[in-house]
Amino acid sequence: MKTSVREVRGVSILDLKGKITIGSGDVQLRETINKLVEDGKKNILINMKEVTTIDSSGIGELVGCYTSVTNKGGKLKLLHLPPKISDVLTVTQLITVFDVYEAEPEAVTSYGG
Amino acid sequence: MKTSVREVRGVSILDLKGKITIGSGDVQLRETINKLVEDGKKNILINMKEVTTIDSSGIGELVGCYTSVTNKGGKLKLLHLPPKISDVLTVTQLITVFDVYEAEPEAVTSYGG
Amino acid sequence: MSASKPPADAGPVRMSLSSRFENIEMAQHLCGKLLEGREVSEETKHWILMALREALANAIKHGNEQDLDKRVHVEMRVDQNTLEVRIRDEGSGFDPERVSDPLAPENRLKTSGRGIFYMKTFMDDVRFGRHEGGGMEIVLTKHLNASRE
Amino acid sequence: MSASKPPADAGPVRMSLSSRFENIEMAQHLCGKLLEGREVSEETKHWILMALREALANAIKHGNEQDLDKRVHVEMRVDQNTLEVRIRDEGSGFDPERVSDPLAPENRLKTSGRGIFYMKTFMDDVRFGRHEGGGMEIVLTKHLNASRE
Ligand SMILES: Nc1ncnc2c1ncn2[C@@H]1O[C@H](COP(=O)(O)OP(=O)(O)O)[C@@H](O)[C@H]1O
Ligand SMILES: Nc1ncnc2c1ncn2[C@@H]1O[C@H](COP(=O)(O)OP(=O)(O)O)[C@@H](O)[C@H]1O
Repeated sequence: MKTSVREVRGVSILDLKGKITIGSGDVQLRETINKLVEDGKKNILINMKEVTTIDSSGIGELVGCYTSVTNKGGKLKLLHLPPKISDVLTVTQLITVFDVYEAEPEAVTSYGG
Repeated sequence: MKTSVREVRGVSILDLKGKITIGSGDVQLRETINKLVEDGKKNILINMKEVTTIDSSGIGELVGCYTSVTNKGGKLKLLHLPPKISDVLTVTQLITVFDVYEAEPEAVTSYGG
Repeated sequence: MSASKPPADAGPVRMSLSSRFENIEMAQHLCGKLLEGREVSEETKHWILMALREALANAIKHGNEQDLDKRVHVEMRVDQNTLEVRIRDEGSGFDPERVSDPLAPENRLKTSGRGIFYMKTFMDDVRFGRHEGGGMEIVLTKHLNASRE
Repeated sequence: MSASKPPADAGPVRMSLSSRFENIEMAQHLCGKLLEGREVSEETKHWILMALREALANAIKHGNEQDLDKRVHVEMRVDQNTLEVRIRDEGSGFDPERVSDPLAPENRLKTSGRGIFYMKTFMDDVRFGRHEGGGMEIVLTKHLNASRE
């Protein structure tokens, strides 16, 4: 998986690319989010547009990131969820946990910055 | 493998498509050629343009067809040989056995019909 | 032509892999090939391969504990339009009855515990057993033409 | 991203197939996957897969004589940029010294007898042996980055 972070009007947008699967991408996701949290970022938006595959480990990491950001008083939201990843979140009743956006400007505005 | 036969100015052109490999296409090639020979066809041109794969069984059948057509006083020639199949014929010193053409009109004319 | 129709049953294909997550894709790739030319939508195929990934990940992680001396054994076959994949590890096994429900409110936000649930969601049948040679064996079944959702 | 670089050596991948020619492509497909991300041109990969096809065809045809109760066993690994594929059948074996030369003038127009020659042409090394479990074992070797002709 490739990750890169952009700052847009007070929101840290994390663009992910590739696979978030066991042994490849799962730990990397957690580390990237942890670093943002350590740097004091509170508004975090994960752009999933180019995520090609996710498995239960990747979903687990996503949930773990959500919890750690929330625990620090931040907000973790999702952008451009591919349909199959949306399905995977839906069947485990996680889709309602996350705020999911289909357009970046709308997502950025939602943080109320 | 798919085969179809066209008649062009006294030449039977056999268009092959797909694989000529063991258990799939090798026997079919032989049977198609045998039928042409039985029907009294002497000028046979095999168009290899859309042959995707060949193996030693396919090469063996090609050689067998060459022999049986020649033995009946006919001529079997090849058209549009893909580079990799040409390589396979070359390393087993078969490329000189066959008359190979790169253009159909030229190939048809070569039979002197 | 290119993709020659596979026969009704070309016999089981067996493979074994060393206990590395990188190898999961090898088995997925082979399963994809086995499904080629079958009556199965890309969608269904995707979910089958995800279930297979989960089973393999468990065999490598929980079963063999990533011990490179232990292998994961996979047997796949399509017979009468039913795909059956058996995944066996060389670990000490577990009791599937005691796996907790990932949908229970107290588990909903856990960072693990969804693998078996996904297998059950995406396949028609998931059975657990102990293999005679030791280790856990999971059998995933999917009826191919019935499942074009 | 999409194709994650494979590690130097992810351990041997083993597979076994029933003795049908249709199954040749399963092994080719897996070998192609094993070579993914390696330093190997499409051209070289093509010839490797052709050599593999020849070895499998022989194992199925001459070794197992298409007996569906007999299997073909394949082990593949890439280690230090060298691909090694072992193909074993459950037949009675043969003496590779006694295989005739397809380039000899009297053999040039024969309808068979080129398989082993192609394997030797396209691989760096082809070894024949009897496997302890019975049957013939052929070991095909190719040095990957050396062979970009
Ligand atoms: N092959 C296996 N060998 C041993 N234990 C296993 C195996 N597969 C699953 N388990 C057990 O079942 C539990 C639930 O598995 P799963 O639903 O895939 O979630 P996760 O792998 O995220 O824990 C695992 O935590 C493990 O204790
Ligand atoms: N796995 C095998 N088991 C038994 N005999 C074999 C095997 N592989 C090859 N042979 C023998 O070697 C001969 C030459 O093989 P090959 O060069 O592949 O040509 P072909 O298969 O067209 O005869 C075969 O005809 C067969 O007698």
